[in-house]
Amino acid sequence: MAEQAIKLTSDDYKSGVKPIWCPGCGDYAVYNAVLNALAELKVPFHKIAIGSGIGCSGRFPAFVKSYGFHGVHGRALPLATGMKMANPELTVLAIGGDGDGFSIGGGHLAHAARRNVDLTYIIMDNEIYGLTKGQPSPTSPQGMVRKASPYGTLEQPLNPLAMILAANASFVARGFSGRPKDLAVLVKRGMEHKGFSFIQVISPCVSWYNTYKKFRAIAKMLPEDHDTSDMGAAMKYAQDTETLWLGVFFERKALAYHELEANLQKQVHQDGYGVKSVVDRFLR
Amino acid sequence: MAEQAIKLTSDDYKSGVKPIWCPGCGDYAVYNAVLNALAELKVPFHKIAIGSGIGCSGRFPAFVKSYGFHGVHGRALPLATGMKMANPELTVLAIGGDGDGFSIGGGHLAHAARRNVDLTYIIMDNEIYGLTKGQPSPTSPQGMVRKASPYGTLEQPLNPLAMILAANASFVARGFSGRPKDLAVLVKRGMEHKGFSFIQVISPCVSWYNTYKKFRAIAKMLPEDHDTSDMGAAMKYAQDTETLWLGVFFERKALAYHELEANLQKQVHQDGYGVKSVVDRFLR
Amino acid sequence: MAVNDLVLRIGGESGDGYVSTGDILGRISAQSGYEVYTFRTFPAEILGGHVMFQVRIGTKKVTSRGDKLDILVATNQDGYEKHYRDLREDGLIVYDSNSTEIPAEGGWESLGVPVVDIARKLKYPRGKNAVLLGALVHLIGLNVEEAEKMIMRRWGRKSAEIGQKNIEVMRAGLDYAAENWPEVTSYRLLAPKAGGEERLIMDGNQAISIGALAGGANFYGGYPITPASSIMEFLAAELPKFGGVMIQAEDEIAAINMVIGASFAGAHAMTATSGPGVALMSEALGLASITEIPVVLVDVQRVGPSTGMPTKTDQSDLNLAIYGTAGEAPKVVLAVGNVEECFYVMGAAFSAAEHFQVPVLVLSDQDLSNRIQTVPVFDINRVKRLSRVLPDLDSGKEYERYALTESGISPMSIPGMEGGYYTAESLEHKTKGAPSYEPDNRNQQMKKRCRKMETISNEMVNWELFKYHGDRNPEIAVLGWGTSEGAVVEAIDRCRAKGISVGAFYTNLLHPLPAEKISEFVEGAKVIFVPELNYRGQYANWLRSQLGLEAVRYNRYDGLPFIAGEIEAEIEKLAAQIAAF
Amino acid sequence: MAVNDLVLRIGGESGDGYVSTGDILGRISAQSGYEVYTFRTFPAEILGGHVMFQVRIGTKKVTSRGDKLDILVATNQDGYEKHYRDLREDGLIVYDSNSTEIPAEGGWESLGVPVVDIARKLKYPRGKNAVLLGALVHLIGLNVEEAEKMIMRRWGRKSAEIGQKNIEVMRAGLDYAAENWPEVTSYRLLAPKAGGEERLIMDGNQAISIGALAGGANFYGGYPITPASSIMEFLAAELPKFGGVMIQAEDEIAAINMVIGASFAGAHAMTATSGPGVALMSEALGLASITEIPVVLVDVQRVGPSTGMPTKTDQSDLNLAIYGTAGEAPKVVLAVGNVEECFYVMGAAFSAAEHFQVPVLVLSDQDLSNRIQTVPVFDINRVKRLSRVLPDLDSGKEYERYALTESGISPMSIPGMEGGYYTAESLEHKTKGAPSYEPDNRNQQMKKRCRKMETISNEMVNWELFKYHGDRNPEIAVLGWGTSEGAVVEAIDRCRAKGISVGAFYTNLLHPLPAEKISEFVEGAKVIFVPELNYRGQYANWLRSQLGLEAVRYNRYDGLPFIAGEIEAEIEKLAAQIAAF
Ligand SMILES: Cc1ncc(C[n+]2csc(CCOP(=O)(O)OP(=O)(O)O)c2C)c(N)n1
Ligand SMILES: Cc1ncc(C[n+]2csc(CCOP(=O)(O)OP(=O)(O)O)c2C)c(N)n1
Ligand code: SF4
Ligand code: SF4
Ligand SMILES: [Mg+2]
Ligand SMILES: [Mg+2]
Repeated sequence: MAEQAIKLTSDDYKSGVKPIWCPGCGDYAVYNAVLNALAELKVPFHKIAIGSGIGCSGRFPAFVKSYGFHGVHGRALPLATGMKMANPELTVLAIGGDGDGFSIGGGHLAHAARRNVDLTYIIMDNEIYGLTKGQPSPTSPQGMVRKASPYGTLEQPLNPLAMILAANASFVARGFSGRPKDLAVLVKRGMEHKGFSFIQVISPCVSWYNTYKKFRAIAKMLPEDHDTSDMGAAMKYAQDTETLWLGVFFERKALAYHELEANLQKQVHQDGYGVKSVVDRFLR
Repeated sequence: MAEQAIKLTSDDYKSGVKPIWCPGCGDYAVYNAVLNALAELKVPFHKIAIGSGIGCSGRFPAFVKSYGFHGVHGRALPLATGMKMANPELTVLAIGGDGDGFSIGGGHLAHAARRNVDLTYIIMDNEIYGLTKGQPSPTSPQGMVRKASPYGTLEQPLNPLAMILAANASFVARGFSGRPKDLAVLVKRGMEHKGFSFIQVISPCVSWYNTYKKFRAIAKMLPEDHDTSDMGAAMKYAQDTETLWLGVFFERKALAYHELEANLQKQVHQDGYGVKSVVDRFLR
Repeated sequence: MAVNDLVLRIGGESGDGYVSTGDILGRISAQSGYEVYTFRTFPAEILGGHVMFQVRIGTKKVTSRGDKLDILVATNQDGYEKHYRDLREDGLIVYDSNSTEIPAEGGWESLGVPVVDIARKLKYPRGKNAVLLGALVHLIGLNVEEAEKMIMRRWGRKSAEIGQKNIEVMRAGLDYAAENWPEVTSYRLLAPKAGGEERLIMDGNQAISIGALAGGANFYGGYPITPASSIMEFLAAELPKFGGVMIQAEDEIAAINMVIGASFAGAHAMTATSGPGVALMSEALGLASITEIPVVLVDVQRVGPSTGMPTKTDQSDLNLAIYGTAGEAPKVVLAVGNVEECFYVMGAAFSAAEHFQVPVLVLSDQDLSNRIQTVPVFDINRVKRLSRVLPDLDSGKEYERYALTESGISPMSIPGMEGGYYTAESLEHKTKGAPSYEPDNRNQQMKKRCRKMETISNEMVNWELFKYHGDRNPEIAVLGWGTSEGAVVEAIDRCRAKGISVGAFYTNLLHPLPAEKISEFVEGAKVIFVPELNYRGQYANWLRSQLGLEAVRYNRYDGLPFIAGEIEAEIEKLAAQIAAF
Repeated sequence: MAVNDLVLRIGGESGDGYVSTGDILGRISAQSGYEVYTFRTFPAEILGGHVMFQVRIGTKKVTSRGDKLDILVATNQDGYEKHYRDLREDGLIVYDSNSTEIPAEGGWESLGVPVVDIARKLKYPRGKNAVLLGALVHLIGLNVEEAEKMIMRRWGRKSAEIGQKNIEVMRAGLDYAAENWPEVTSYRLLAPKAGGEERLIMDGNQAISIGALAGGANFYGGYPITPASSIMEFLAAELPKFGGVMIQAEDEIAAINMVIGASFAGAHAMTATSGPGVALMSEALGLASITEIPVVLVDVQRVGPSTGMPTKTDQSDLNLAIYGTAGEAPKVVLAVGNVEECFYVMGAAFSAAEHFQVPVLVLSDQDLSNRIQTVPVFDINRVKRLSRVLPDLDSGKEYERYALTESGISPMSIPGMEGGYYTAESLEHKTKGAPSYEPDNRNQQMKKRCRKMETISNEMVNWELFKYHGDRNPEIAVLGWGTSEGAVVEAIDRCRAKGISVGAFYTNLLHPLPAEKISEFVEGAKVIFVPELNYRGQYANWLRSQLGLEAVRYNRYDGLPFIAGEIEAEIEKLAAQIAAF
């Protein structure tokens, strides 16, 4: 089928299912950024596939006019990996929260990165478990008091950007729902990147942990002259706890998983090969 | 009971169950290093608890005169965390392979680090799945040809040290079974460290991926003047792919999880508090 | 004539706080000496959305949410539209006349309260809930002082001023109702028994948590999940006071493995989760079973499969609990059906886990988890507390962790005990713990582990885990488990009043099944009836597979708990069939 | 008199390569026109340790490992000690006389071959295996040219010189045997049928892999685990040639979620694992069920619970397969019992998954996974290949992914299809995929999904997934599944030869159970007999729970497959009881 000929606006990418997020939730900004990127990149509706886990953020796919999959908690990445590898023509997004992606799903992150699966993984990091009503998450600050941590958490928070950099992901960026325009640019860049792109979005939860103020005070775009091929510099910015640096931290070119796979398939291709060829090898 | 009064040698820490590893397997060196450390630190047998996952390396606990737990694949860390937190008097080790620890169990690593659980986690990294007969592991070099990857693996290997550094573990070291004496020193230092200590041991699998030669050629102790409090330097050495740096990469002081928990318990302690106190709160 | 049992429902927008009005109403009633039982739904939205809160108030014990509503409180138009069908024919609608219109047609009575106007007049527009509360206090005839005390406790905690303001507004609501609704006794509660027994007022998850503490719990590893999270949260606050530890793990797999590690190291260790979490814990449950490590796992069931309907109730994890491990892994499955037994059954759960060295699953459910009930004060001394059988390590013999005992229970050492070291081995193992692939050894160890199930059966049959309701030798024998109990008990009472011979046997012990007790009970029955909140009839199948029993099934799987009326209707049908036969 | 059925076992040290001697012997036999069936054990050690390799060779079809040994080949002392009890009373021991001593007492005959000496004399000390092979080729009377060809194929692949050397050494072994063991016909095989049918020689995992390809598999996501890994390894080599993809995932949870994602995107997707992996996949199976995504999962069963005995065989995951999800999740469970049907059943598995949009579990087992059998050449055209029901997206109506159809099968769009977008929703959902907590909607969707089970039942009953052995209206009705079939078939033959009325019904379709077929078969039987490799009698329980059938059970759970003789003995006991009755 032909691509859509008419020009589409980001509104056209709304599915008609109304987002159920609380008014003011940071996730709306991410939603708009994604709609915007899809419109600007003119991705046909039927070629978008979005996989997500469970959480407020995980409800995302249903709100976009696209093929979507609201899976189980923590498995957005393997789900999306399967989609992309089964049909490389799809534009694939994986979506989740900080609990979904860094806690229960934390084991998948480095593996998606080392495979360099061509998809964009957006984590809406609100430093809290939103959907289950406010338990601390792996990115919650030490000492956070909630019902599940009435005396304050004892654990240090994780630094997701540092970890994904250490996993040598081919595109690493951070955005902030408090800066929706910059965020929209980032999401588009992530989707344009061929290979695994990781975008951490600081997306405050107004109901359980409103961090707009805290982060507005320290958010800053990475310096114009930041060299996105410099892993050392990227790591330093990621580990800086005084400033919340925003933008593309790191980017490198590398063949994506499906490209490597396609090469392999070409390499082993044999004309006329079929099940019978395999069976015949076992004739006694 | 009193600590053992008589001096023990590392042989005394052998359980009597003979290791089932192939002759020449790197895991023997780790075994000896652990026996040695236990003897030097004079840990009483009954105060040692070792948790492991599944793999050749995972068979470890049964060979040591100690309380051991050969659990399921990938869960050595949560298992050992439970042990330490239930009884902080125990000297706790967690043991596993690269598949166990970086693949199926990869999600637990950063969390043990951020909790700073006081245990020593030794991963015998042979860059292969030994027990299941030679499938590539997350640390196998790209292009590795095995039955499960007849055309060579497409994935980049993970860099475990970089990742655990990014998780800000409080003790990070690397040893090599080809250098058993240095290894013994490292293991002892790891066990002396209060908090989470991570030791990656390059422990070649002579049956499926013999890397003694490859790594002997590039193994080097970290420079004497390496500052183990310098995260940036540690990260650089970890990311160096030309040289296999050995030694303690990074160390920092921080209260261990059980110490924080003990403080908390002290803080909330109330004399005479019991189940009745709780029940009474619900009297109508 | 005043009544001794009243079902009242408030329906409205979740953000408006009417749920807490219902909650307070329930607590005032409890405080005044009534028996209380609540029921609620949750909105699909994360914030806002429609909710309802139902409270049943009685002068005697109430065990279910009630059938039809006596009073519907509609705080907005939806509150009317969504619920009027549940109102009894001559019921009463109380509504916010500033926002809601009640069509004239209905047969019911109605009382409009200009909630917004009243609150505004008193310059406290946030006081809408209190206005309504006041009106209801008058309508059903609750004690006003108790209402004031409760308001101070709830709204006056942070600022006495706000508390006072709410009292004032509540009084205005009360006055308005008193003027417009002179004492209509059919919605008014009879006075509670004077000097009634002491009662606790709490929900299922609270009772489970306290039961765990009474059972000796000192380690909890968990991961948040609706509707189990509040157990974790409760224990997060309490365990440290008992010198215990609560860890919020990175996922359910980590949680259960921490629990196993902690138990190995000597702790009374537990976790709580719901279906998706139990599925993830399945592998480790097999580990606990073969290594014979005590573990308690509470499954607060919600509607599945998969994410399903997390805030709705169900009884569909029974199969998973009994069968859901690879290979054959001895374990115990218990169920709870009301707030009171949540407490005692947790004691039994820890005793079984510790004493028999098995994983114990306790099935609760969403409805029970947050249902508030008035219950008799717990008798802490009645809680079972069996402990691990420890080895005699001074006997001179080398310690055998997995010794082939007759009962199947092999004395278990604990790290820190000199001379007791062994390896807890996930591979098949010999008596001392070393791995073994020998067929004979395998047979011995497998038999030993499975022998425990007989031992358990024989011992637990004496643990007061069974209840009889109604006739002891009924024509219609109801076999049930868990959350259906309350509705069944009421249905049985009503049916017996009509002369039907019906009785029920409820067991907290589902696996191993108390075969003899059940067989004895159904002997002579003309029909066996098994109501369950699931599609397949899992308990009915379990009974058939274990005892060869055939039952008439009644299944509901829409996420709502049973009401007594539907069970009553089914029993009556059966009675008619028997009579016609 | 020469024989037409011979059971030969080689026992020795694993590192010594005697397993491959056995394997080659089997292949020479197959090549020569015999039917072959192998059986082996694995050492507990990672390298070295004791192993045995058994090969049964027949002129007619052989379906089990055989009862007693006709020939025991002891390559070291252990090889004698560990196995002589399994030798038939007048059997033959062939042994390495350089390393092994055979006590005089035994009733059996023996032939010592100085294996080491012979190999050394020919200056090829590594040729011990070939010496032994030569001796055996003579003893049982195999074709020497075929032996030479096979040696070249196996040992001569890398260097023709080594191949030649091995042939030379083999001939020396043969000559030695010929000198010391002139033709003793009782260990010699009759000539195979001349011009016998074409045969494949392969193991269960290979047949499963090829069956998957024939069924259209083009995506595999997996994680290594004994004894399933070789499926992944086979498909790693083959799938790319078919334009397909194999991903070794980071764990089983990732694997199954990749499979689900791939299937959603249009692939014929599968995974294979064993018990511990199935347990980990349980949550995602529920996801596939509620989102109605086709998935094929092969469970190569091994001994549990937990890590258990990974290299031993078992049938104890049936419960897990049927019941092991949270909530109630429609799915199909199939089983395979021999190498041939591994191929065809995989076609059925993909057809069922794709056509009914359900997860399909296929139960195989460790014994079958690496057992080499000669089987008739696969008829690729016989493989079932039903596809997904696609929606008509040009109908003008808005597409409803979860439409409430009568069959329960709702047409399913695939990403890339214009106008077909929807969200596969793990929450309960409405027909278009939007989440819903409405009781009525829940009832409809739940019924729709469960209706598929009836549709499946009705359709799959015609899929040739059932087999009858022996009498069609037997007094003793054997009901079995999976790996027990071969031994049962032989036992039935023997018992019928003794005049016992016995027959067996085997089904590949375990869930939904083919109720009518089974009821029909057992009607008139005096006793139902269910042999299983597990402790609980899981199939017997399943039959009881589904059909109310009572069966005599026979269970083995030591990790070894059945032998025909033990089944025969049980059937004879039953026959005697019937006669005495
Ligand atoms: C296996 C499993 N465990 C737990 C849950 C309960 N659960 C749902 S969402 C969630 C965490 C939500 O936090 P996050 O991922 O940060 O998303 P957010 O709601 O903050 O966007 C949890 C624990 C679940 N659905 N499944
Ligand atoms: C849940 C589960 N999946 C898979 C396996 C099979 N398995 C056993 S060990 C192993 C990997 C071994 O590799 P590694 O952890 O590197 O240990 P090594 O043997 O190399 O020391 C696997 C996949 C298992 N036992 N359990
Ligand atoms: S609870 Fe928090 S994360 Fe969830 S929708 Fe509301 S504001 Fe957003
Ligand atoms: S297979 Fe490899 S890792 Fe395992 S014991 Fe042998 S040499 Fe060591
Ligand atoms: Mg979050
Ligand atoms: Mg390894």
